[in-house]
Amino acid sequence: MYRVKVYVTYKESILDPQGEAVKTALHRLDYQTVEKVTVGKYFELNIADRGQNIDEEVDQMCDQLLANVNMESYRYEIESTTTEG
Amino acid sequence: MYRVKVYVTYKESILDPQGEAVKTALHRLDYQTVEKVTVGKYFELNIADRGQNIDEEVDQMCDQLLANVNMESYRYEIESTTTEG
Amino acid sequence: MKYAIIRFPGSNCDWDLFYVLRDVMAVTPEFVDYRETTLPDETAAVLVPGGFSYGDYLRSGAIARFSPIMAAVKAFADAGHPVIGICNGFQILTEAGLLPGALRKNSSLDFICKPQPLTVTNATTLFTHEFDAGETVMFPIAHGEGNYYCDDATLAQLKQNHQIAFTYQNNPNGSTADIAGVTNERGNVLGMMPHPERASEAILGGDDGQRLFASLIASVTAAAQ
Amino acid sequence: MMTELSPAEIKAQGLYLQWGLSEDEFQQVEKILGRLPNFTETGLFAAMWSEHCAYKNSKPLLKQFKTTSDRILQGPGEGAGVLDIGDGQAVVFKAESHNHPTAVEPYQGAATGVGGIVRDIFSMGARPVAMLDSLHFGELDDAATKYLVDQTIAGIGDYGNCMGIPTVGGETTFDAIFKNNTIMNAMCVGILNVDDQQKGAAAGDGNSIYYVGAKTGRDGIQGAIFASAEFSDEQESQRSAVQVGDPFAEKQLMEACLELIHDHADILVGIQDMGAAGLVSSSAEMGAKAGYGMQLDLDLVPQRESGMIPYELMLSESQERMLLCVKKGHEQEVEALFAKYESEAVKIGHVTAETQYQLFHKGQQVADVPVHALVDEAPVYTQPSRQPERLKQVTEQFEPEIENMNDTFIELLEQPTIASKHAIYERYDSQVQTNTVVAPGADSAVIRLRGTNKGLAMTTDANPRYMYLDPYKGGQIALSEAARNIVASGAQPLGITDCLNFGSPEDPEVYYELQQATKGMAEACDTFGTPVISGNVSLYNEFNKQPIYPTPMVGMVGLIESMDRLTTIDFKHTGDLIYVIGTTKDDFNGSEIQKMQNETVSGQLFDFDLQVEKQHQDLVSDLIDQHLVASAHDLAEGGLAVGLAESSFAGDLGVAVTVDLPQSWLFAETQSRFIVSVTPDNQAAFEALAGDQAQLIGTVDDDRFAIHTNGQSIDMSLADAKHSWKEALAWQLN
Ligand SMILES: Nc1ncnc2c1ncn2[C@@H]1O[C@H](COP(=O)(O)OP(=O)(O)O)[C@@H](O)[C@H]1O
Ligand SMILES: [Mg+2]
Repeated sequence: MYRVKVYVTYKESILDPQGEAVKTALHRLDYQTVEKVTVGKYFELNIADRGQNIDEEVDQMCDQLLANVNMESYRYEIESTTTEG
Repeated sequence: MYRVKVYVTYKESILDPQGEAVKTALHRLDYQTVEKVTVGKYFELNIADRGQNIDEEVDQMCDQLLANVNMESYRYEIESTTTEG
Repeated sequence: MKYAIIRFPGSNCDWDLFYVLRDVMAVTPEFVDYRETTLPDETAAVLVPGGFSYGDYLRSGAIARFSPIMAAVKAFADAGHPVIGICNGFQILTEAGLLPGALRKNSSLDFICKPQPLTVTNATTLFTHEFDAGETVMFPIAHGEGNYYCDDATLAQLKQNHQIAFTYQNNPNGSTADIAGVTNERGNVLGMMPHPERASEAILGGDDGQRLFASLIASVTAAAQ
Repeated sequence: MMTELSPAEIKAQGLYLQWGLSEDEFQQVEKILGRLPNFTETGLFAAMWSEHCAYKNSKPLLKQFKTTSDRILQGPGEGAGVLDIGDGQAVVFKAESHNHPTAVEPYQGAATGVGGIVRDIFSMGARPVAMLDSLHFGELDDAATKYLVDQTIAGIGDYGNCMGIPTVGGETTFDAIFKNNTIMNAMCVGILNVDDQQKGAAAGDGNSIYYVGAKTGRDGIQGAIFASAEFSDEQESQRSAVQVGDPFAEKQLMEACLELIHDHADILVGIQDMGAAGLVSSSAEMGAKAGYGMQLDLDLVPQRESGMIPYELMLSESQERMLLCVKKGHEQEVEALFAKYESEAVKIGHVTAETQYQLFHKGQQVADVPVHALVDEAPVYTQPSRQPERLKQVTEQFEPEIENMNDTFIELLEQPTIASKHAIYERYDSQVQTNTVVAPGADSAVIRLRGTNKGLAMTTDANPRYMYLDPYKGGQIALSEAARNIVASGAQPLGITDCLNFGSPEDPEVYYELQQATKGMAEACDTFGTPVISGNVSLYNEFNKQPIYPTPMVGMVGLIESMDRLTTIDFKHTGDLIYVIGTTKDDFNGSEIQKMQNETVSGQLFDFDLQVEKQHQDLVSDLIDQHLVASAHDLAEGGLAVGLAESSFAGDLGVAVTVDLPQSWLFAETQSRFIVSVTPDNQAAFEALAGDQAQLIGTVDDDRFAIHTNGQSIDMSLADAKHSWKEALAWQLN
């Protein structure tokens, strides 16, 4: 089995209103050291190992569904576990 | 400066409607290998190094704001960069 | 001639559109289930209603766009027939690539429901020719993710091709260039966040929306002749 | 994971006490069964006999309420009450509290509160057409309260918006007393074709029991018990798992249930939602109501988590679930229908002729109790009652201190309880379904009844401050204010639902408040001819033994027989005459201005006369019948000055008013008053009908807002006043 972690965030150039809001809230709580906050989505997937090309498969899932590539970028980490899928 | 990554997900027993929806959608797109999906939040923070106890600081931020400890759990990674904050 | 209203799981402005078309505009609407693979015979226009398809749980419109019916909608649009997406419908059409850009969370991060003054930026489209260019119309908005985004190059194109149909006068959600509604390059697909179907009867506070439907009906009637 | 104690251990260790069953109650269970209850059975009784399910402390009080009218199709006792509105249609409504969950986890607590009340409505066969919410928060002076407010609003909005049910009204007040005890009440209104009306009953030996909707998890276990206990600092941590709402699943479930009810009425015997105390309360109630027993196989219950024990399965309050009783032999029809909506339908048991309630798990019988014992035999208590000291003291009327009328007026307009609530209601979709004729921001919301020339007006009202000073008169006033709002919009009151939000009934002073409030409400119901068709009781709203102000919420619905009666609060044209109906006195105790200047309310509440109230409402109704008023608005918090301002702001027109009153009286909250505007053409006819019940006080103006008194005047630009009122709350929420 694979354990896959996917991170989706807005592209650099896009204003992230959620990140701004979190930053302001942290400042209000007196965490003045916080200089920048980005908020994104985080997916954990358990994927059965069926001999597929797992990199390609995850890449496609991200492209098609998990991220909107017009405005978001993604990255992922794949970890193969011993348990058979 | 520190670069901090925070991952927030629902606790085990809490219903995750988003995760269910994404799993169903992936199945419909014929990714039958996907067995489980959890959807969480992902934060990237830049925090200035002011000699504070960074672990404690991040922990508190998570407790107070970034996660809702009634139903979410969190973990984080702290990376110290050379650039001065 | 039929006006096909596509229903996804979670659509909730489907009946609102139906009633306006049937009771106010006196044309024939027909619901089309998302699992269908073809549009009804004699479909003259496709309308994608508002709501929360699949709960909008990933991104609004992201899951709905893979529904079986979407291939037929795309083919219909590619053939030059009119397709309009309102609110969640707009989100679905952008996710499906039928319209440029994408919709983000409102800049306030809150859902906003209130009437909005809009400027009719292009009064020559299939959907807007009953308006006057530059005219102010009042349509309500009701969305949490209506903050239109496109990159600079796309924006330049939108402007050059007159694809911006409506703009907000008091940008409520942070949309790029105040965009409230855009068409595709060919002009036969319109997406807009504001709800014309909620502004089509005086008793509900205004009837500017009627002219959008009247434009559409006149366009398809003319095309049929 | 929970370990199941043996019957003897339960008794020895007193486990039932932790679950809220008293010593006496446990003995009663033992007597009913003729043996010691096992672990599961103890849990079933603890839940079913909790205040939340059994109303054991409030039943005697609720008996005072009028529950008859010639329109009633269903009174209290089902998911929601039903009133005939003609043309083969009925209106269905109910309100529910979700105070404790909202205090713990505001977003999900509020969201699931909405989800729960919506299920009550569609379980009757009705399509939900409107939501209202009544919210009472602490003062907006700390970040925690602001966050709580923000998340509560977000939760209500996200759930209702996604369901496609417009949230058309409600109320929001702020007072320190609610700091650790938020009040979140949600009301849902539905429309029913009379032929589709359902009951939550499981009858007919061998008929199938169906579980439909979301899977069961460990969420909200002991929710009903938890709602029947007080909060304190020490308890902060021991809270059962939060329930997460899934409005999309509920929307699918609703559509499936409505299709079943509408198109398959012949096979559906009964339907009920799984609310408080989840599976046990829905199934036991359905059996008991019909006079049947049932057998359920818990292994068949769809489960989200592994290793759940019967106790957990029966008491879980996972959301978005319903229970159906379906005629034997029609299983496939039901399963196919739910599959169409991608919603699960699983047969988990069947109805039995003997009235035993029997549960099986992993091949073992885990409960065998008489169904009526669970549902109908909970003890009923009349608690000792004692008049609180504060109500005995004779005090003087509060007299506001006013240096500058303009400043005081602006300060009042900026009080969060008075300021515009647009920052709240704009986060709700108030227009989906395209029937909203009067959106939030007026006295009552109004929706049209499509296909007819009729409309429904609806409002929620509670005034905790009046209640605190005098629960009896306060109860009368809460109802009167609701009726006043309904009448001002051109409707006739049809009936009410209520949520009784109080402290612990075991505190004699709180019990006294409950008695007095319900007595006042009951009398007012008689006066207005409005039966109580449904409601909810939320007790134990206390923090560290400090109860909230008594807060009975009244949700009232009225019928507009013909839409040409529709009347709105906004001034229509410059030069129209402004009249005030009713007299104004120096009534300041419990008022907004007392609260503003003293930070709290005190003293004896002012006089109130139900008969005068009724007379004035009847007059307004007659004036509307004769089409003699251009606008009508009731006077409530903030008095005449604020009432005039609200009609001004709504119409964007000013006033030029002169009253022969002391300056401070502009802020007095004397009840039973309205302001109406009248076009000059109608002056003679209006005055002939109104006689001396109405006084001409001025005219509608353009852009000045001026009220002259015996002392100083309020005199300012309309725009300045409106700006203060409109932006104050948004600003304080930030
Ligand atoms: N929580 C809320 N949700 C929806 N609408 C609200 C809420 N709070 C207040 N409103 C709306 O704001 C307006 C003013 O409320 P309120 O001052 O309580 O009115 P009134 O005193 O006439 O009963 C009403 O239209 C009411 O429906
Ligand atoms: Mg009012």
